[in-house]
Amino acid sequence: MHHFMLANLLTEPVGVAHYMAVGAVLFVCGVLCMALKRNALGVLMGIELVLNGANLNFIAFGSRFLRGEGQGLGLDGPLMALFVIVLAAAEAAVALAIVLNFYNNYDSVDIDRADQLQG
Amino acid sequence: MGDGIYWPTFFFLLFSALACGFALAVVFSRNVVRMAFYLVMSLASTAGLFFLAGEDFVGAMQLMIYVGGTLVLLIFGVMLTSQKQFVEMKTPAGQWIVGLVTGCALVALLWMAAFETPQWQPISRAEAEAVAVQPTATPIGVALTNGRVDQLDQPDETLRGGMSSYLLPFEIVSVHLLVVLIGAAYLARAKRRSPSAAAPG
Amino acid sequence: MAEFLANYLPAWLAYMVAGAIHVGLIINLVAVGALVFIWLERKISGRIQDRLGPTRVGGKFGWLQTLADGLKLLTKEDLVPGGADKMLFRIAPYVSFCASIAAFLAIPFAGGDYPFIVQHVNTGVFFVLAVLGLEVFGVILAGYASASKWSLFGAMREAAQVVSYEVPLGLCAVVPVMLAGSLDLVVIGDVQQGWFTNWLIFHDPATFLIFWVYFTCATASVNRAPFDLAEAESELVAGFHTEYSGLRWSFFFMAEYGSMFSVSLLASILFLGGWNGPLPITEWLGLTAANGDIAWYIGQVLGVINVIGKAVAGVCVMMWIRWTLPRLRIDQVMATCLKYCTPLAAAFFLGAVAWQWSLPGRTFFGLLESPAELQSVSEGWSDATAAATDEDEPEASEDQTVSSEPSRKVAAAKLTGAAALQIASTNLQGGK
Amino acid sequence: MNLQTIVNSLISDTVTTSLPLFKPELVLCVTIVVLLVTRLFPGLNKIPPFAIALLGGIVALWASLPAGGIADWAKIERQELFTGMLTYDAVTAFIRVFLMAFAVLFIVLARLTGLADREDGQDFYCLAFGSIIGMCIMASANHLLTLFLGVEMASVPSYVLSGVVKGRRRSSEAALKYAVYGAGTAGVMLYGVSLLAGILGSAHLPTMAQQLVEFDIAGKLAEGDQYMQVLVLALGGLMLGVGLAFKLSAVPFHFWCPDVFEGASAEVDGFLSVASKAAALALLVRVGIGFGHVPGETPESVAAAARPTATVQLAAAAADVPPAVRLIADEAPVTDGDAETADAAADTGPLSPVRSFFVQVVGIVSVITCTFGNLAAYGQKNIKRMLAYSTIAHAGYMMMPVAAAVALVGRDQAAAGDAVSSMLLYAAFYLFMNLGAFAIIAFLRNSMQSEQIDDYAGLIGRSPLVALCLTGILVSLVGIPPMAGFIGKFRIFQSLVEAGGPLMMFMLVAAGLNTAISLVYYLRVCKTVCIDSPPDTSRPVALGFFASAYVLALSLPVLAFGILPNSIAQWAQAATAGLFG
Repeated sequence: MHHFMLANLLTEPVGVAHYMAVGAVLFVCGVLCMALKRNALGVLMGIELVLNGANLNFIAFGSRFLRGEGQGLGLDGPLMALFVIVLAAAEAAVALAIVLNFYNNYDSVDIDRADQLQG
Repeated sequence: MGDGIYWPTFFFLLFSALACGFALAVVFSRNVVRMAFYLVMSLASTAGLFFLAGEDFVGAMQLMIYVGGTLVLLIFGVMLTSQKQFVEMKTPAGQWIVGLVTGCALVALLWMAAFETPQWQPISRAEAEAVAVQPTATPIGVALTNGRVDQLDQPDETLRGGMSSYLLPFEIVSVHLLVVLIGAAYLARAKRRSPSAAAPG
Repeated sequence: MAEFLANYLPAWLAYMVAGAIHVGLIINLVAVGALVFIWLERKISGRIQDRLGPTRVGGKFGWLQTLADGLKLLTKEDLVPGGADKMLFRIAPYVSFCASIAAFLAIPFAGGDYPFIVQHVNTGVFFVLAVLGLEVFGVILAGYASASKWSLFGAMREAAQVVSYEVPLGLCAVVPVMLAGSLDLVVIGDVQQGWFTNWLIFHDPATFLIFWVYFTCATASVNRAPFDLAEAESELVAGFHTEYSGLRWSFFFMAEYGSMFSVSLLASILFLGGWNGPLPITEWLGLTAANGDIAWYIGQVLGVINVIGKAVAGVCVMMWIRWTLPRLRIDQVMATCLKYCTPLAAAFFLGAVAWQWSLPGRTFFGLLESPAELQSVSEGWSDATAAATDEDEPEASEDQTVSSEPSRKVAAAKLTGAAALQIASTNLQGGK
Repeated sequence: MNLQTIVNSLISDTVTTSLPLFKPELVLCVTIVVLLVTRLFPGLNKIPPFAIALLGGIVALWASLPAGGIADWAKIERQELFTGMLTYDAVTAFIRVFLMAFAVLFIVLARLTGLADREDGQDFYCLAFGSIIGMCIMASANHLLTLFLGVEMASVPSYVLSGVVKGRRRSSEAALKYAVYGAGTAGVMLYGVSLLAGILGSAHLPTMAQQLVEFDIAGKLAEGDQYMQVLVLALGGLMLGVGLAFKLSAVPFHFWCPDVFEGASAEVDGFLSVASKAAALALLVRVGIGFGHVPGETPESVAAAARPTATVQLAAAAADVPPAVRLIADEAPVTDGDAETADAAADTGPLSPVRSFFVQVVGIVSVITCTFGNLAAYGQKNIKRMLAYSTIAHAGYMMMPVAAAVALVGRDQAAAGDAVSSMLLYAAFYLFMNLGAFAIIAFLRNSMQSEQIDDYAGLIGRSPLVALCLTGILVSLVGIPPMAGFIGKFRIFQSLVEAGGPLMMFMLVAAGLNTAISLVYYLRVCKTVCIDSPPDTSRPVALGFFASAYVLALSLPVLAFGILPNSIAQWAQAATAGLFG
């Protein structure tokens, strides 16, 4: 068992686990946003948080400062993070266009108003 | 440098507190504009964490594309739709409780998993200080154009074979961006014809 | 600096003191810069309009006028509109100001082995461009939080404009990066040593032309006339800062002048030789590290004067433009970006590549030999293209490839966003 | 070996090996660019976009055919393209031919129904092609990045496609739901991907499988205090599964499907239900093989190596030292005589825990998906909504052989290949059945402005051809002989029997019961179409010549393959023969 000691909180380096802990918070916050927000744009913001939680993981797994040389994902980490950033931009552009289209048709961005399709 | 404060850890704590704090603020804020602002702060702090992990290039990209591009886009969307009744929307309390309980459980699980996996634990301070600072853009650029500089210093031979170059994703993503651009433009622009003529379906 | 201080102080205190000094210097630079620039702007505008400009406060040239204005602003009441989102309204100026200042963190003022720079970032160009792009958030938040339609319109225009103009701006910045083979601003500055013929603006016809594209885009991205649609006082009262007064209002102004200064600094480092004067005077006078610390220090200070002088000249040109050209319409602004600047930047980028490919090691002026630093890069370039299996020099070719590729993607990603924004904004114009 | 040589070898590898095998995708990319460029220039914009798109699609289809002709699947060897980003084998090639053929049929359909009108035709074709490129990448993904990239590239344009009729409220609602749920599940999937990459230290699927062997799940579980690492692995796998389940519209991530299908236009429904699903199934196969099978591993070698390695593993685990790299194939030479003992020994390979996890999750999800889809299809009044639930049910059917294949990998690789081939075969039939059904719905919508099942009453009197074709397709969807659907289902059941075991038997029973359940609602539509009397307000249904030809061209194969399935079944079998090796 490896415990995070409060005693050496400031004098020792952090590890991948600490980054993952932050990533987990971002991820869960994002999931909660997706689940709880009624505003479509709020949901999109949740998605951005989720993607960033994953990105933080990728960066942590790839970083030489956190795991030492030659360990972990290596360059794959930052490269995947880079691609995720670009793909997220693309996704956000389309999602936003769709939300605006919805807004034009419904005069609302309330996800719960999207209820014409039920059966 | 002695045994004093290890500054990267100090800044890690600072940035992670900011990132997590603002992420929570996004969840708990009801005003969508403030949510957007908190999100900006959270993602900018994440970029700070990237810098701390030694990934300057990705950090700068995060600031440039994500914070400077994607989120401006989102905020733009917020403003286009910011009528009074949508700025603040309430979620029923029952959903909140269920969501929070599940969320806390998931965080606890992920934290336990992170802190109990041996290979994810911190290296010692001496080791961390011995890690050489290298340019970050060069290896990434080479990997995007078909080569891996880290292939040579990977001690584990089984892992060496799996070090792919990222030429294909890099090129194909440009096609993707083009297609997505067409799609977004198609949806966002005004209709070209009268509505009566079209509308099959 | 921290290492130097650590001889006299405990390590942690040394870091803090060094940090404080750096930050203090930068804030000073921005604040004093703003002070000077506002005075300069009044003088320049006055002269352009055949007036004298301020003459009273502080002697013949009225050089204390800004200080007097600043004191007046300090005493003004800090108003917050009734319907405003108070928290965002209060925070917005600081967001703008912080982003504007943060860009200076990675801008070197003198190069060499011990550059004058707050934090040596090896992806400096991207860092500066990225941080400059964050200033827009302050404006957007201000525009929304003011609860005023003028402010909101100003903010929306700013959002569309700034995000769009970052695309050509990034494309232009890539050219010096490609020629120098590094994203590091210190390296880019240092390769331009020697005569002014070594400046990257004079490297080849394409770089000469792309400098002007850069300057246009920089003017637009810091929201200056003729692209100052966000404040457009003839139509939007004062745009995004309509509702601001007093100190908060002055923060916006400091941010604006700070950004003008930083894009001009960037222009001078990327294209105009940075801290290297037109003639290699420091070398003639022997002000180099080889002749001792003091000589080196004087040389560096000369470099600082050089780079700041060029940047101030850039700012003056922006002012000159402001008082000369009429303001564009929003659709003209967007068309300038997407229809002209972006394709031109891409074409000149290809032009620079072609030059480097066909005439490696040559510069524009009478096809001189380019400086040694640039030559090594161009040799690496031809290595990579010929796919030669030369064992000695893998480094240079790597650097070469680095520079252009990732930024191309950035440009593409930004373009996606920008175009969507533009479409959305045109929709808005139609809808209103 | 220095860096320069590495770079040079990689470049030559890309140009000589990878790009020629990537031709169909390249053709589509070029078509997209050509479509955009012709719009820009005054002279060129007279060329109808449909012609360019059709030409591009046909060239891509031609380029995707195997070198030695359509029947020449067995000669294709497994290869890694682009230094491990993609894998190219006969299954990839088969799915790619499938997708390209679908692309051609789809753009023809969109043209015939008028969905891709003249002004915005370029946009529509570009989106469809962009999505198809993403699906090709999904089908050949060999790396976690290409996996995610493929899913994104396939999904994002299809969000727009589902909202392609801009002014309609339902259409925009469908697009919104699809985009929000799709982006959300993609995010969760990415997080799972990051966990998997982090714990296994690689993002390249075959390398990850090797790392999994080293990871020694059984040993870690036995050890007790290391279960957290296994938990991370399982969590990552499940989150990856969320994204896959969304693309497959498997329960519990199916909720978008009926709404999106009802809101989007019928042509796009065909796109989502056929192409998108086939790509997702191919990706499921890739993931199943990627994590459940080390290249070069055979049951015989595992059985031979089982005893020594087990002790090594235990010793290593006890000493808390990562076990040395073991290339199993090198340790034990393959001998034919061992085959029977390997069969008897069941699945003992080091990856068997991964396989059983995969099989159980996929198996149970497939049963639930199938049952849910069929039960919910009852009582639907809108034909698109009913077919949406039918699509969910069929996703369940088609997931079953994938589970069976992974269950068989450790015992009998030829049978595992056969199981995958039954999935491919069903997917091929499904193309004709579902695209045909949605094409008919689209044509009927154009002529009678309705998609309600009740309005189809007495269709036989108004348009006998369409009614007969629709009936044939529905009968085939149930899986009644002599239609193609029967052959497909039969082969799937066969692979389940082959795999054996209680779970497979349970799946078999569930699938059988489901077929019986589905009979009722499909035949109810057939009855409405053929027997019920038409309502008084009925208008004549007139399909043009091309539309009728198109419907016939899709319906006839459903019957033809039902009677003579041999050629296509042989292709599928040949394509999967070398899948595991």
